[in-house]
Amino acid sequence: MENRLIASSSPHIRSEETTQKIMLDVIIALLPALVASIFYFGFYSLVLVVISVAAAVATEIATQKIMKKEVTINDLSAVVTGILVAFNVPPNAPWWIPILGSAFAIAIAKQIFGGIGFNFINPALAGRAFLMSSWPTHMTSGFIDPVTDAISSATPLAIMKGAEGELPSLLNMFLGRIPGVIGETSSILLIVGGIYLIYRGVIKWIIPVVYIGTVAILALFIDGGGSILYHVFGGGLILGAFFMATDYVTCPITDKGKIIYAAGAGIFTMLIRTLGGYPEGVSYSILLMNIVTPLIDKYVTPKLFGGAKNEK
Amino acid sequence: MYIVSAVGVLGGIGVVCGVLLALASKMFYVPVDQRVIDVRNALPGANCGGCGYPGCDGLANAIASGEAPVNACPVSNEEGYKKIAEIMGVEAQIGEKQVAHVMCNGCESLATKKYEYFGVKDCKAAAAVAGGNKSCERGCLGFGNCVDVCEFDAIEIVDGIAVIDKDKCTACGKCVEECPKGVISFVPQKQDVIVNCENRDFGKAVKEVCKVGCIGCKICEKNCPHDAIHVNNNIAKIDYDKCTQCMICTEKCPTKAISGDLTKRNAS
Amino acid sequence: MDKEFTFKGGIHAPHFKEQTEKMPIEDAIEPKYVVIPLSQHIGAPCEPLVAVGEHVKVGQKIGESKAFVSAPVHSSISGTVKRIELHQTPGGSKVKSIVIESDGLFEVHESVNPKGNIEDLSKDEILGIIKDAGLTGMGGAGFPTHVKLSPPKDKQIDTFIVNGAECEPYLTADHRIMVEKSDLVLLGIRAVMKAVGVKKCFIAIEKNKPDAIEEMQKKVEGIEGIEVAPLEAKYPQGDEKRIINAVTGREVPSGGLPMDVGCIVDNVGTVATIGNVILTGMPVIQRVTTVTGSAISNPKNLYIRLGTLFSDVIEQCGGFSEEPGKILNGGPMMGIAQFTTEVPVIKGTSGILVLNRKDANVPEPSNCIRCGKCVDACPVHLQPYLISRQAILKRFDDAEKTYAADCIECGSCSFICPAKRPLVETIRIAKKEILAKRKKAVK
Amino acid sequence: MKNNFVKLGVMLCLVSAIAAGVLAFTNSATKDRILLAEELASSGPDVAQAVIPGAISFELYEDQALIDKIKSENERFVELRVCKDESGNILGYGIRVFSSDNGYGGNPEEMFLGVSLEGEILGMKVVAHDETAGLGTKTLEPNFQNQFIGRNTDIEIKVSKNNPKDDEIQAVSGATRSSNSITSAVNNAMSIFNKYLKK
Amino acid sequence: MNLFSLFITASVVNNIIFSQFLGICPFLGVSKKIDTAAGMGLAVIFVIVLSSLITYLVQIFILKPFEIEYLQTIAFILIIAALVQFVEMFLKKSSPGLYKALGIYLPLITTNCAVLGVVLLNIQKDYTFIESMVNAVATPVGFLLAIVLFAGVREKVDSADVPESLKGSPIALVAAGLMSIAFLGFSGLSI
Amino acid sequence: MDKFKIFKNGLLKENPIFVQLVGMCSALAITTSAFNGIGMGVAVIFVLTCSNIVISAMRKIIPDEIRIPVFVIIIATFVTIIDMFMHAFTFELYQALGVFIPLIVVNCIILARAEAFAFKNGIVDSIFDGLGMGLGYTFAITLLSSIREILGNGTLFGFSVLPDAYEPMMIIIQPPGAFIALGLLIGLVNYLIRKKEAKEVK
Ligand SMILES: Cc1cc2nc3c(=O)[nH]c(=O)nc-3n(C[C@H](O)[C@H](O)[C@H](O)COP(=O)(O)O)c2cc1C
Ligand SMILES: Cc1cc2nc3c(=O)[nH]c(=O)nc-3n(C[C@H](O)[C@H](O)[C@H](O)COP(=O)(O)O)c2cc1C
Ligand SMILES: Cc1cc2nc3c(=O)[nH]c(=O)nc-3n(C[C@H](O)[C@H](O)[C@H](O)COP(=O)(O)O)c2cc1C
Ligand SMILES: Cc1cc2nc3c(=O)[nH]c(=O)nc-3n(C[C@H](O)[C@H](O)[C@H](O)CO)c2cc1C
Ligand code: SF4
Ligand code: SF4
Ligand code: SF4
Ligand code: SF4
Ligand code: FES
Repeated sequence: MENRLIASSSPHIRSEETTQKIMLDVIIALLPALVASIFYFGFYSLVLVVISVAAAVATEIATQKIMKKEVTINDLSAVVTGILVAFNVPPNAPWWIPILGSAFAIAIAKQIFGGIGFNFINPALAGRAFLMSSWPTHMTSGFIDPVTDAISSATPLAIMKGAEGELPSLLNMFLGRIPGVIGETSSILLIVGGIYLIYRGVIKWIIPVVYIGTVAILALFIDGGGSILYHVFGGGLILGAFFMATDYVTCPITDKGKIIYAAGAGIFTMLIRTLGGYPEGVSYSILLMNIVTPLIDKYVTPKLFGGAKNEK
Repeated sequence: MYIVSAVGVLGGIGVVCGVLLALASKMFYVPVDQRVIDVRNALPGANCGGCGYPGCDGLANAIASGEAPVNACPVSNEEGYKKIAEIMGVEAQIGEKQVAHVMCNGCESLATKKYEYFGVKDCKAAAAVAGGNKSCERGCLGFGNCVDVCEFDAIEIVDGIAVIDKDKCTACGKCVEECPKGVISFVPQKQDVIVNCENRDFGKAVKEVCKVGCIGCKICEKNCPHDAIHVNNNIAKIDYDKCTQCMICTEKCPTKAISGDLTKRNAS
Repeated sequence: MDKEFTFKGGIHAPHFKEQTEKMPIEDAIEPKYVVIPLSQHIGAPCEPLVAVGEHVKVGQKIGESKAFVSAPVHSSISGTVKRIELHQTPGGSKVKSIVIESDGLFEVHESVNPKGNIEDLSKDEILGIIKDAGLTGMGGAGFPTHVKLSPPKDKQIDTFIVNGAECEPYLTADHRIMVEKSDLVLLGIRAVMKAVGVKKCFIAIEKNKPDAIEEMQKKVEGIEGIEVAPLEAKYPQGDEKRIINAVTGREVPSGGLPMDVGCIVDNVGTVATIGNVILTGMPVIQRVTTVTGSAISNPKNLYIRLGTLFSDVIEQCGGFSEEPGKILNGGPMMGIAQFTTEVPVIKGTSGILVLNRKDANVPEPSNCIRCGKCVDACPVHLQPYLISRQAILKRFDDAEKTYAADCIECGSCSFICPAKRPLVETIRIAKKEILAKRKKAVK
Repeated sequence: MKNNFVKLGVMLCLVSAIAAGVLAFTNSATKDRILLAEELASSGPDVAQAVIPGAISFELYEDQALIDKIKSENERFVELRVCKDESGNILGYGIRVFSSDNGYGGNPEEMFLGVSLEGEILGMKVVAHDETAGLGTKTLEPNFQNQFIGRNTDIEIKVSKNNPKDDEIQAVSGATRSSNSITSAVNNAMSIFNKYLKK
Repeated sequence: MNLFSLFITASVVNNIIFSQFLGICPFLGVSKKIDTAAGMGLAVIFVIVLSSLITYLVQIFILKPFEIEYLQTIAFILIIAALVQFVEMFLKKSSPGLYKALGIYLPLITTNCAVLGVVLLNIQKDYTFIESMVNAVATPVGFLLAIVLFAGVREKVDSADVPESLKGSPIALVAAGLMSIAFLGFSGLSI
Repeated sequence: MDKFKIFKNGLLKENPIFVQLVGMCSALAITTSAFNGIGMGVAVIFVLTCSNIVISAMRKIIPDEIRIPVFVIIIATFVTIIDMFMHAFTFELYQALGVFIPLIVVNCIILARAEAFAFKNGIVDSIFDGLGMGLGYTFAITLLSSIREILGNGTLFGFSVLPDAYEPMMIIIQPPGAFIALGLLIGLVNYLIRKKEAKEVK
């Protein structure tokens, strides 16, 4: 027999779904929001996104080469990270900011832990937190107010926290004509992207709904509801809830775990926003819940079919 | 005055602590395994927790109960390890040093395969698919499970066959236990002449699957001057006590199934 | 038919059944010689009852064991015993087998007689007939049927479920049996109900076989206690614990058996064969097998004499249409890959699947992205990604704590994984180690 | 065994005593230097120079009654010093206060504000703070602090993030909290000056 | 400062591990498993509370009156060491269960800076008795929180494909670093 | 030669920070500037060497049962001495190092050396051991603090070393930076050691 038969253990067929297709869906879902940012903040936003992606991919190649591993940029996860890092910087940030953020995200938060799937913390958010602590001035100023086209440092949430400025109108909030980081501007388009992901089965509805719901309920308690819309649409909540808290790698596996995780993130978000040192708490609260995730995964497990065995 | 009060107070605290502890050690005395105490004393006592156990006592307990290896303490040194090993009696090795050896020579080019294996690169997983992809029933599959379990880095896969470094092997037996094909056996460390085959099929069947398998032709048996090699069940086995490593069998074997470095042969 | 039974978990795999689902069962050509393994079941292997050179007839018992958990084997042709030797079987190992050369006459053995009416047979007689006929489960593991039908006294059985799910992609043998041999199925059901003394029977069929549902419904119309239960078409709906759960809502406890919740499950093929044995007296010497796949020229549902070599069967189906990549005994989810076509059809061969090289390819795995799809898919509600990782790291104690031993090796997890992780493949290793360890502990 | 007790106790006592003795000796040798160092760090000439340029001496205010009065009425007040130049001329006061707004680290900052006898701010020196290095600490740099110099104690100072008005100073961007904290301390010191020291 | 706010500050905002760097050795050492980490955390709470109590009294009633505060370090460490050893022996005898759960960690705690650090800081920061007790509870609670979370993360990281050179402590340190980035979210929190 | 080996041991092969991973708190906490690193290092060398000497000298007369308390007292004495001297003469450094000076008492390196070395060896060897280990510690934390100071502040020992355009990466002198920088540094050291070993084998 010249050509031997192939043998392997079962199963012998696999689904069509691949990591690459999933990541591609995420990228597609992020595009509408990107278009909105370009529209509101100008072409430079696109430049930032592109160099951020380039930096993420380059870092992935470099680290994998150095560690003598197979290069896996084809799975597109680095592209997602790159986009999300850029989405987390102000539209007028210096060009090197997203580059360093992406490099940190990929090299330190992801690759040295073994690459995709092994990181315990959301790379893009780790990248943002890294930037935030390293160059806070660049990260807390350089916003653009799409209404006036002026550089400002007052996002709606910062204004609620006492910064000078006038809260944008609700219409503008919905349209996304508000100052903020690149990716968070258009809540509507982010939700459209999120629904696309849910429709495609990439993410489940649980995390976004519970997360946003928790924030809304807490906002209701805090001031009777006047600020709900600002809390929900005025910052990074929608971006975080649909695209960052849902990162498979760093959120709990089970549905029950996801509920705990999302509710926790909601509570931390409001804690930081109302009592903490930052006007915005989404990124830190997701990071905080990321580090709780291993515990959740360990203790919140699916109930075994047929119940647990009595172990002796 | 100044110095007096200092000396007094600290001395006082010292006395109180000393007496309290002495009393406590008597009142709350609990007998402990002598080995734990010995091991504890052989540890550096930094209580740094670097070993992952709760302090030196924790590690001493773990070592004494065999849970932790004797060299688990990152602060201690070779000398310390030896001492603990002595306490634990690990070194108790009698007789000639044995090492593990892979009884298979059927590397990529010499042994045939029955199918293309697509799947987990793991000997046990492969062996579960119709006994593995080697045509030979007893051949080394070369996915290196033994390499993974060897804590002493003694095994390497060379051209699809596991090869054990005699000098590094400590005869812990982990690989022997792991190998799903049962091709690893113990041989004396100094033994050079070994029949590297475990296939018990008839000669023709062996020839079909491997160029260097033992075909049970008995040529070695007939030529051995020391009555040290015998064919039973279609496979030649060497009696290592009788073998003088004259390597006549090595020379005579038609399929070169018997190893032996002729430059090191024992001419006598 | 609007009601739909189902369970939590599972996957919606493509069915691939179009090739054969409309093809009536055909008799296979008569083989020139057959290879009959002495162990085609779970339990003690048989001892040969015949010697080399002896002449045997169709239906003659040629191997038997004294053990209770065992099933005899019969000759499927008439002819001469040529050899008794180790022969490769579809199960993956070499098994002692009887090789018989056909004399082309197909003389039926004297012992083969119709067994009469069910009403006239006692419980024990029915069980005896089933045992003598060598019945073993034709849907899965090949467990001797008479053992299953004789539960210990303390287990009250109240429900009998006929497993017509046939959730494996590609396979249509059970489907065709239900459409074409519904009478035999009904006869078998009545025999089993009487033998076990149950009053309730469900014929559980996946909804992707509407004609089978219709046919069976027509047959049981008006018969008290027998009902058709349409199932959601989803894999592994046919697994007995899942089918019990879907139909009755009961959960077989972890490590338990169907009888622990008062159920017995039998494959339709098994049941139809029981019917056939009662009706004609012919023991298990033939079975319906689906021969299909991307590299088979003419896919068919064949009624094959046991012991016929795969190569003969494939030849009858027009041979390979292109270079074969993989040949499976069974379906693509649970089937066992063969490295040669020189293996016999046995009682458990529900399908012969020949995939071309493209379909046979196993994609390269990448890192688990923790998407959780395997957890959602696992019908046992395990966490395959975790157990697999523990298995790879050889942390078998941890794997035991995460219930690796409960895995039914259905393969849903590996199928669904977007990272193409070899999940069951590795979990299987852990399972083996754990079972070996438990065995050791018992000793 | 009993013997052992005594032996161990005595041994431990002895070692402790020796240690105590050694330390007592060292302490007596370094005590004064330590006090001096502390003094220099909190109110040495360097500090005086920073609080009011040109000052070289920095003495505690003599009127203990007034000090006690301020202390009892204002809990953020710490101490009051008089700054003199080489020739002994009084240049102004150094008022040491806590801030009323906490800094970024969650604690109040502590500082000297230098005010001339006429009520003009001459300088300042933060002596204790908890701010982030490189960010909050920018408020300790002249760039920020010079904004206060020359202002009069009459007008309370406010903080603005951009485009400060006359009564406002520009916050360090990204460190508004620290800026606020320092400003509140300055305001505290000014109010003390206005209330008790202004002629 | 109100006590609740002190508690939050001492436990999470100025977390003993992630921002004060005390007790890093046991944090790195005893965090391979969640259970052991929790045991260690509880033992640390116990020891710190007890030592804070005693050292506070010693400071107020002995060292201060005699004006020998410079003997603080040496006196405190002696007391802590003796106390821990005493408690260990006591537990071993009187409550083997508790000893198994907590006692085995005790010797490890003597030589870690968390205990001495907290008692010294209590004195240095001029806390009142109540404040120092709150601090003495809150700080090790922060330790417990940190070490248990860290153990969870480590169990995950331990099964990851980490490059050979980074395996073990290096990757644990980086992981701790990323966790402390997340904890920065609490900075500036004022309740 | 032998003495030199003992000395060298602490510098590299058994470096307390890189290899033994003891005394991590100070290594993380005070390494925000190179100057702190050196200062802390000197303090540790002093304590380590002195306590090694005394313990080694007294090893014959210290009863086994109370050796730990005695070690602790001896160590604490030297720590308090250096504490007082630093307080008196290097006030700024004293403030920067803060509570970590008294905490040298509980730095595992010192007790570990007392137990593992000084209690079992002669005075001269103990001196070398103390110096070696102390220098190893100093080397490690100075390296770490230099890296942190350069990246996080753009300076080294207070002197500007990077161009003005460089905007300091402040996280590196904050707590996360300490963990990450030390982790990567140890990883690098591991890598170099492994590479060297691999070479030696060949
Ligand atoms: C994953 C899985 C899928 C199965 N699918 C089927 C099936 O589709 N049809 C079937 O009859 N048996 C199926 N079985 C086997 C059944 O669990 C059970 O063994 C069988 O129905 C019992 O009948 P038997 O003893 O007559 O074979 C499956 C088993 C497993 C583990
Ligand atoms: C070791 C073993 C023992 C079994 N014992 C019984 C039994 O006592 N009673 C019974 O009804 N079925 C018994 N079974 C049959 C199982 O219930 C089941 O039908 C069989 O394993 C085939 O299931 P599958 O095809 O789903 O894998 C046993 C099976 C095995 C493997
Ligand atoms: C790591 C870090 C440290 C910070 N340190 C300080 C600080 O010391 N002082 C301060 O006022 N703000 C500090 N901030 C900034 C505030 O949290 C926040 O950005 C500020 O209150 C709002 O920005 P603004 O100053 O432009 O209004 C810090 C931020 C980060 C990320
Ligand atoms: C639904 C979804 C959300 C994702 N969110 C993130 C994210 O927030 N940050 C990120 O770095 N990568 C994200 N990724 C990409 C990828 O999963 C991530 O880089 C992994 O953490 C790398 O191991 C996301 C991927 C998916 C499928
Ligand atoms: S010797 Fe055994 S375990 Fe090792 S590679 Fe060969 S088959 Fe695998
Ligand atoms: S596993 Fe043990 S017996 Fe096998 S080669 Fe390694 S050291 Fe030798
Ligand atoms: S389906 Fe695959 S990628 Fe998803 S969690 Fe399971 S193993 Fe991981
Ligand atoms: S193979 Fe096992 S683990 Fe995977 S889905 Fe099936 S039962 Fe679950
Ligand atoms: S140095 Fe702090 S615990 Fe070891």
